[in-house]
Amino acid sequence: MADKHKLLEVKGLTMDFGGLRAVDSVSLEVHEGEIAALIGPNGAGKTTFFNCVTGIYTPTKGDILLHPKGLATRRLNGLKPNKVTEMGLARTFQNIRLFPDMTVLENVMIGRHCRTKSGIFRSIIRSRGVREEEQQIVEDSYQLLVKVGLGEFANEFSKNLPYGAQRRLEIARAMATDPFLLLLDEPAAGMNPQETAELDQLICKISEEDRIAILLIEHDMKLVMNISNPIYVMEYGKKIAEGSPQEIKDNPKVIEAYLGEETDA
Amino acid sequence: MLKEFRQSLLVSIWFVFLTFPLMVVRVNTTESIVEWRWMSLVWVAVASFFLSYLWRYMLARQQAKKKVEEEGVQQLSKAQLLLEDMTFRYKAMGVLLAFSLVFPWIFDTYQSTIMISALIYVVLGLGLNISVGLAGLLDLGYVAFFAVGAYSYALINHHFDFGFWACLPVGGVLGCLFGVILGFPILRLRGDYLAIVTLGFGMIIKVVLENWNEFSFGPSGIANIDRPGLFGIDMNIDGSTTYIYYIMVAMVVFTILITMRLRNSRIGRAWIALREDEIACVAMGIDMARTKLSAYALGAFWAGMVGVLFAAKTTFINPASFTFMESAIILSIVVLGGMGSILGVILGAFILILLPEYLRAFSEYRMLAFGAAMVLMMIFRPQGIISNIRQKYEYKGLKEEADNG
Amino acid sequence: MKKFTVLLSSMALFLSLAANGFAADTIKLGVAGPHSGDLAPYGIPAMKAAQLVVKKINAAGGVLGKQVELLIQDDQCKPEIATNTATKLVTDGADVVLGHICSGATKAALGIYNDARIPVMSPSATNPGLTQTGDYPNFFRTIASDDMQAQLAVDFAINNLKVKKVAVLHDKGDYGKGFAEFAKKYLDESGKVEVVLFEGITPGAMDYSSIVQKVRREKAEALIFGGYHPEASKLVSQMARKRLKTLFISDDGVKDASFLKVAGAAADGAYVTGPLDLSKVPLNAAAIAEFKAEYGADPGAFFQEGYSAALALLNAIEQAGSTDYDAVTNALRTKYVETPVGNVKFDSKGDAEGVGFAMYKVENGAFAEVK
Amino acid sequence: MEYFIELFLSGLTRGSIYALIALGYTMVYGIIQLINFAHGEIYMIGAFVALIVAGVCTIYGFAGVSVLIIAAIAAVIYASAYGYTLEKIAYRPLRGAPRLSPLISAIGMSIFLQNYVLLAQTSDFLPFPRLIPDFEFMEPVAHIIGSPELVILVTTVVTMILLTLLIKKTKVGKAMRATQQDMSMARLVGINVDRIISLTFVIGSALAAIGGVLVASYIGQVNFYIGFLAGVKAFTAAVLGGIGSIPGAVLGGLVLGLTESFAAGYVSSDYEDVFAFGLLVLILILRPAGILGKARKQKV
Repeated sequence: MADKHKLLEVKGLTMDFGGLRAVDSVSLEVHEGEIAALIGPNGAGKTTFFNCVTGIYTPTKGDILLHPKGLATRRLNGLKPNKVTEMGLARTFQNIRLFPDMTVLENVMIGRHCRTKSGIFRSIIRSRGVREEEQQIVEDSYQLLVKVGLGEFANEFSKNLPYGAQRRLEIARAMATDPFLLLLDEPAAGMNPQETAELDQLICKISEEDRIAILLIEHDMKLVMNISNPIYVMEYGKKIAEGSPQEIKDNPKVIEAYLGEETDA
Repeated sequence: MLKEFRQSLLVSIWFVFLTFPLMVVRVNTTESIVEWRWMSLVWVAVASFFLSYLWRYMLARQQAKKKVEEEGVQQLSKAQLLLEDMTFRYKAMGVLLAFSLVFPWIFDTYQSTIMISALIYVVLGLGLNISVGLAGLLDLGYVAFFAVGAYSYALINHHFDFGFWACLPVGGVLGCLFGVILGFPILRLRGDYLAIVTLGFGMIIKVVLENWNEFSFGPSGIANIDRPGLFGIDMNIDGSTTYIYYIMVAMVVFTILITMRLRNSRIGRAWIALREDEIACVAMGIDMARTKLSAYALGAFWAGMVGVLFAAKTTFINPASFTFMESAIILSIVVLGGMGSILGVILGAFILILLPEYLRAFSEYRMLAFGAAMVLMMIFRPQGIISNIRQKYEYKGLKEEADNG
Repeated sequence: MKKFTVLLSSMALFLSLAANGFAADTIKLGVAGPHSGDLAPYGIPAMKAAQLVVKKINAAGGVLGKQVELLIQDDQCKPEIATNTATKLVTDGADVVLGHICSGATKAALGIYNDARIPVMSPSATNPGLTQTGDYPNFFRTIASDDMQAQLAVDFAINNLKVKKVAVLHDKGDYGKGFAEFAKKYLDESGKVEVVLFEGITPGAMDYSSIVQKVRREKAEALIFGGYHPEASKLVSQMARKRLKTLFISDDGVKDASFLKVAGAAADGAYVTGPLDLSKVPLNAAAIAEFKAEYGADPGAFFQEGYSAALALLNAIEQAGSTDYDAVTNALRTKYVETPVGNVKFDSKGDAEGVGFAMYKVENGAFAEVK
Repeated sequence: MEYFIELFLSGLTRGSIYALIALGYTMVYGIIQLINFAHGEIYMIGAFVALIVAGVCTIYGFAGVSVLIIAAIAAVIYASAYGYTLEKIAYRPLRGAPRLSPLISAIGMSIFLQNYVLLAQTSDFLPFPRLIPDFEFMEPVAHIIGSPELVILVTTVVTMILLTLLIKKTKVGKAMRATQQDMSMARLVGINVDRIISLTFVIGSALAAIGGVLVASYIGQVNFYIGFLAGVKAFTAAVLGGIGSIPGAVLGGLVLGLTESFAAGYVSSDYEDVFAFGLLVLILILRPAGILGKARKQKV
């Protein structure tokens, strides 16, 4: 594992909201080809961690370093979300954030925005180059839809999709930005076991076929244990454990954290 | 049945109470006369009684419709299906264009002037539609850019004697430039803050025009602005009106063409995505500041350009023409027509500008009706008269699907 | 392209011919002004005056043996609408036009009438530029221009009130600021008076106490205000509240019953300019009586001026013997006509000779002419 | 120095009226994140109702302070009723709609109410009876601060204390604060959220009506359009202070009033509105959440 290229390196990330420390010096690494997972009880600070990495929040302390293959290292702290995405880091949202009044296909086409370049004037003139680019966007987006199994819904409004399909659409939209690292925030939330199983396959397929590394937040332990390695565990803003699925399963701290939660639920 | 009746009765009593002092009593303190207008009370009682039935029925219908939509069934009305039909669309467009071309020959000059006003509002509506309808940036000071265009022509014409055609692009570019300058600091603001700041800008521009005599000639305005020229031909008022009419038709066609292309382009999609969800939009790699600025400035461009024509048409402008009410009228055109929908905005402009022109007797009730229509539209038909139809795309898979199925 | 212009001009020719053709049976008097909206009170009295005059003249056999027909158009005092109404009147074949009411709307519309060679007479547009620039040879008016009011106000302040320091305020509007600027100009030119303050106030602002304090600080002995009565009543009320004894001088826009009503006791002692007292003119009393008989109320603003304008226009057609533009304008400039604003004819610029302003003082809740 | 004090006091007077109206904006915004654009019209309706009631009372022989009290009570009742109805008709059916919808509905309502009053009454300015008497003891300083100003300042302070007590100490106030924090949570713990929202509108409208009556009897005139500018200014004040924050609205109102007063006094009243909006833009750029507002992190 050590010889794999390190893509994302987070060192001592801390995020304060007023007096509240939501994330407390968490460090984490994602390597090429990995499906890493970040788990933990509700309110552990996982989503805040994502938001810091993707530029929605500016972290209070710590470093977020991105090492794209063949390019210089970039520090992501304080960069705008769209810059982060341009660098090859895409995400989905825990509470689905699609563009409801756009069609399914258009949702994915938005993802292509930062990889294409027709400006206002060229769009008005609509030259051959622009038309070709436009058609290319459509084709690429459609291919992505087919990949996540939504090809037939291309011209539906995204708000009319069933829940599980909306989650998959979010993944397709994120993929459209050509990332090398995909951050999935609870992709299986609200899915039934069959949908979860399909998602399981989809994530593996993305990892293998597209050579995209994945970092996911998840509650569904079965899914996490099946596909991810390594796993990081957070509780109350702190990282309490990391390691292979087996190591995590046997970690007393993790058991305690989860048992505590399960009694609540 | 009885419950409904009781509810309506309560509403009726409530409105009688509510409107009593304002509708019934009119008091003249200097002559110590109180005028009691009891008849209006009866009207209020009867009207609110029946309207409350209608209100409840419409609300229930709205709820039912929402439910159907939530179940994922997409409903397209017959009119929409008709509009989707391309051959019908082309035919309709052809007929409309032909009609608009012969219009000044069928009707008199007065009708043409009215039509010019309506067309000016069409362009304004389409321009505002870019920022409000597509990008979701509520601009309550849109008329400021209209003023920029009108004054840029009036002043350039006055000082340097440049003609209409030279100033037309200048007005547009200046409008656009103002959009960028004003937009730059304020576009980071959240939606509702943006509304109040743009409202403030609208007022500031008017105040500046009123006060800065050396620059704008103050409230007395600028008179004797040249009408558009045509190779130096001397035209009388009829000829000139017809000429302006054709310029305006061309401008509307031009605006439609360009907004249509923009809407269905990479930029247009980014605007719509921004309106739908800002956070998801930036997370997908779209530069929010630039996208907002481009929508705001492009909207301003149209206002500036049509402002030039406005000045050329009226030949006289003063700051009094650029009040908040104008912004509100343009906004209601966009809202009533259907935010984001080009056809809707055009229809909205015609209804809102032509209807009061022909129903002069009711002109006092014009603004009252505007206000009520804005509220009712938002509640019962938020998508406007004609809702926005998304473009369908052709892709390779489509053909395969058809072959297989 | 050439074909197009030929088509265009022939069409225009056809239209104008058609218009003239229709116009043959009656004399058409266009009336334009605000008849709806918040400025309607300024436009409706002139419209009613025209109706009364036409009714009377038609009953007496009309003009040149033809009946007079009224074409009434609402311009809401907005320049952009005024151009529409002007076009409408031209298209409908108006021979002469009574209007418009507001100076801005009048300026916007005049070009259209000028192109169509139609004489226009306003009962109320007081902007000096309308006559003094010479841009509008077809324009006449039965009211004196703003610079005359300003001149009167300034002369009065200097000669009668003998003040040395004057503050000039205005409402940033077309009318008010125009008046204030003339007042400032004449004050500066006189060399006897110092203008200590020249500023615009915001109509509709919550209060004017800051500006009132400023007037006090500048030790102004008199305040000349250009604008309308709502702001004026607010100003005098607040001056009274602040125990400020500065004299208040204002314009015709303030000489309105509403000023007395709204400002109440605070209005006492205020000076305002207004049209000359017409109670001695016989036709004036008759016109007012006519109005009262018809509508059972007092006529509003610009009724006399409107009545006079309608009379003057129709009389000029009668005198000219046709509706020909040159003949009618010539008649207006050469032939005296008896009207409620006096026996008038118009000078070469279009201003009525013998129409002017007087200074009034508010005493015991009424306007009294200062001799 | 005296001039400074004069300007300060007139700024304070104006500012406290702004504050009274701004409270309505800020309370409504705090709960349903809506700019109640028609709030200025509620203020105007309050003033108009007071004018009508006071006029009728005077004609039927009442006099003095009793008229003021009757008129003020009527104004408060009617403004509250209008505020309540406004929310029911124009905003409640739009709960959960995209954010732009209720805002446009509010603008529509504002235009509607203005024209309703214009048509039902008149477009003219109407004289408002001078209901606030001139106090003897104020005479020596009347040129600096008159009785109406004193009454305005005192009423505002009292109203604000009462409002603070209502919000901090009563059960209803606690429910309001809970709803402001988290509407769905408040609903879960058994708070009738709809009722709380209605109540917010009623309280906000009542405050606006008090402002309306005070201003009208201070400057002595009323027409259908006075609500527009007052509303815009008060909203500006609310944003300045940090919308959603009650002390912020008060502070914003005072800051705005003082700015306008000093700008008019020391610079020029030509550009009064430019100063007001300039200040707003400046504050929003430097501190987007307003002077006292807390930067609310958007939940993602």
